[in-house]
This record gives sequence, structure tokens and C-alpha cells, in this order.
Amino acid sequence: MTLEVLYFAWLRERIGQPRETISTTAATVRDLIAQLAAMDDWHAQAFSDMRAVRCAVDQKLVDLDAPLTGAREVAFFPPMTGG
Amino acid sequence: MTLEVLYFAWLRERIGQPRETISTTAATVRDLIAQLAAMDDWHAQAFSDMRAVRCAVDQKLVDLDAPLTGAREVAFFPPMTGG
Amino acid sequence: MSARVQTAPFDLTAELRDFGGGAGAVVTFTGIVRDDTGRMVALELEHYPGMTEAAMSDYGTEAARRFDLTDWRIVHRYGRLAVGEQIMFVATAARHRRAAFDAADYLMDWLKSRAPFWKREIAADGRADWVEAKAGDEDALRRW
Amino acid sequence: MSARVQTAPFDLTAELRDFGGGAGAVVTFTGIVRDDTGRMVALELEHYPGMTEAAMSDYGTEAARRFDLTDWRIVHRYGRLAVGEQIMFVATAARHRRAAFDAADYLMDWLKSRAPFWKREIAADGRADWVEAKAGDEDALRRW
Repeated sequence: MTLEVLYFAWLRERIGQPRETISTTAATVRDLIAQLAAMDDWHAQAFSDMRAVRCAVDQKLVDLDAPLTGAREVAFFPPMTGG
Repeated sequence: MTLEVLYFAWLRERIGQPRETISTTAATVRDLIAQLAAMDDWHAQAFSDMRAVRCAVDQKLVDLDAPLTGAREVAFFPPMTGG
Repeated sequence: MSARVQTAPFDLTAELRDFGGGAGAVVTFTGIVRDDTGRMVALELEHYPGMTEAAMSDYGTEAARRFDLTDWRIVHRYGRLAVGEQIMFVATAARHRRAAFDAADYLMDWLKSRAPFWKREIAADGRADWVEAKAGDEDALRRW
Repeated sequence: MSARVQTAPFDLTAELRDFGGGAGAVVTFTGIVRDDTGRMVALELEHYPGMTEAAMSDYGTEAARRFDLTDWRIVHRYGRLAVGEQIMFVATAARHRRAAFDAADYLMDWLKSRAPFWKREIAADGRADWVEAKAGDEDALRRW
């Protein structure tokens, strides 16, 4: 499947772009992260500490074990600091 | 001593006036109430249920056993309902 | 840091202009005349001039000390207030939101049962009934 | 009952016009950019367009259900905000003050750690540092 992958805050800075289109067979968010981290040093570094990474699938917050079935947009970002 | 005695809300209505000047030898608020309640039916009725009466001496909330030493203004009123 | 009693309405934006003293968190509470019975048209509030301002000021000062507020304000109206009108306003400012919330909550509990105001409900037919204090108002003070 | 994200400042009086739905109690929280270090001149807020509005709306709807609110509003700014500027605003309206206070408190806890905003502190020399989430923010959610 083809996914739009979005990055925010320092994940966006480390990866060097706000979004990219990814072809994947990943079943879960965790599988997708493994694929992304293997792409290059920038991706590897962005995903080096998973405790600092949060994820939304189609704009809903999910755990890293969430399935990607039917997903179109996956976003990665650090813990939120609004308010 | 001479005291200005003030009444608010339904105590004012029952007594029929917002304030009066009272000559007294009362040592405590409770003594003063006994003197006031003996004055006439209106006063007696206003003070008939002491659970519903609150008191301030010189604009500070006090218990009914508070002394009147040095007092100039004593106010009686029902439980407050501001806010 | 001020407490006022007045008949005029108040405006939140005006009250909060220059309010806060460098705080990160500002909490306000606004009380509005509500008709629970379907028959009430207004409230009429009586207060104890002199004592009212002093009592509100004391509670504000105590809240500032207790919750380390950078600013606070209390405005309470009296006289006849129609359903839907504002009755009173409390604002608290602190560096952190927990303190600002707690201080506003604390001030409301104190004002409800210790500020010298008395309310009468005015019905459409002109009948006026004094509002009785709720047992819960007194209990609320024990939380602090 | 609405949630908005915007760059423009907001005005409390305007926000509260026609707000409340017949409530007796209105609570507001306003967050203001604070400089704790003595070196910060501004915050820069990034957000996730689309998800932000949906998430804020979900938390508002959940607060309304849980605390029986008659009205609620959330406004959150993004972009560059100088020290002293407003960041965000929550208003809750309920028949009783306890519900209005609790709902505003609840919404703040959720927005702090579940709304997709990220803050960067901008220093006078132009240096920008991402603000880290506090462990306490996550703990705060367990109160509810």
C-alpha cells in the first residue's frame, strides 16, 4: 500500500522534510518504523529513541502496535506540548 | 455602652428597620441577643431560631459567644448567599 | 489585587487588561443569574457596605498567600439583576494552572458562604423570596 | 460548542458573547506565554492541521457529556507568540460551578498532552529549543 507519512517538530527537523509518500507492506506502525529507520541515517536517528515518538494513524492517536489496515496517513511526532 | 445594631435580609424585614442604637451592658453577643429579643414581638420573632442567625462585630464574622468589649457596630443577618 | 462591589455590569476584557502580573495561567469564574423554577425574573442582592469589600479583600489576600498568586480580582454586583445577567466575577493568576484553578475554586467557596450578600428571587408576579443557604456551601469550606 | 485553531489573538468578551446556553457558572482558562528563564522572547507553536481541530472537538464533546455542560469553547493559537501574549483559551458553562471548574480542569489536562501542538522557545539570540513534555502532564490524565 501507499502511505502519506508526516513528521512534526524535531522529528521533521531530523528527517529534513515534513512529509513523504512511502510504499510499504508493514502490518503495524512498529513495522513501518523499522522500514523507515532502515532508509538512511536521518530516519535512523529520528527513530532512535522510541519512548520519545508518538503516532497518529488517519489523525487518531494510536499505540505503536496499531494495525495499518486501510490507513492513508501516518504521522510521527514527539510528545505533545500544547496548552 | 452604646452600640449601633444593624440588620440585614429577613432579619431587617422582621424587625422593621435596618439599624438602631442600643444601650447595653451585654458582655457577649448572646447576651445582647437576649436583651434585643425581650424588647418586643418583632425582635423576639427575628431571633427565634438562632441556627439561622449570623453575627458580625465591627464588620468581622464572630461566634455568638464572642465578647463585645470595645465593640461599636454589631450586625445580625441570616446565612450568607452570595456568589 | 482588588475587590469591588458595584451595581454596574462588568466586562471581562476590561477586567483582564493589565491583569496577571506576568502569570502563565489565568482562571476566571463568572456567575450568571439562572432561573431554575421557570418563574423567576430577577434576583435582588443586598449586602453589608463596608464589611463586604473588607471581607472580599481578606479572602483574596489569603488566596494569594496560600496559592502564590501573581494577581487576583473579585467583582460582585448587588441590586436587581435580571435572569441572564452577570452576578459576580473572580479572576486568579499564577505561574502554573493548578494554583490558578485551585485559588478560584477556593475563593468561590469562601465568597458563597462568608461574603455578606443576601439574595431574593423575584417572580413574574412580583413575589420575592429569600434564597436559603445550602448545607453544601458550608461543607465546601472544609475542603481547604 | 466549538474548537478553533488560529494565529490571531482572541478577545474574552467577544468569546463569551452569547456563550453559556443558560448556565449559572462560566469558567475560563487563559494560557499566557511566560518567560521562566529570563532569556526567552517568544514561543513558536507548530500543530497538525486537520487533526488539531478534530482532537480538540473530541475532548470538548467528551467533557460536555461527562460534566453535563451547557456550552464549551476551545481556542488555541499557533505560530510565533511573544512573551505576555495569550496562547490558548478554554471556556466551560454549566448549571453549577463545580461542574464548570472540573470540566475546564479536565480539558486543560487533555489539551496539554493529547492535542497535537509542539512548542519551541525562542531566545533573544535567535536560538530555538523544543519544549519537552513534562512527566506530570501525562500523570494528570489519570486523575479523570
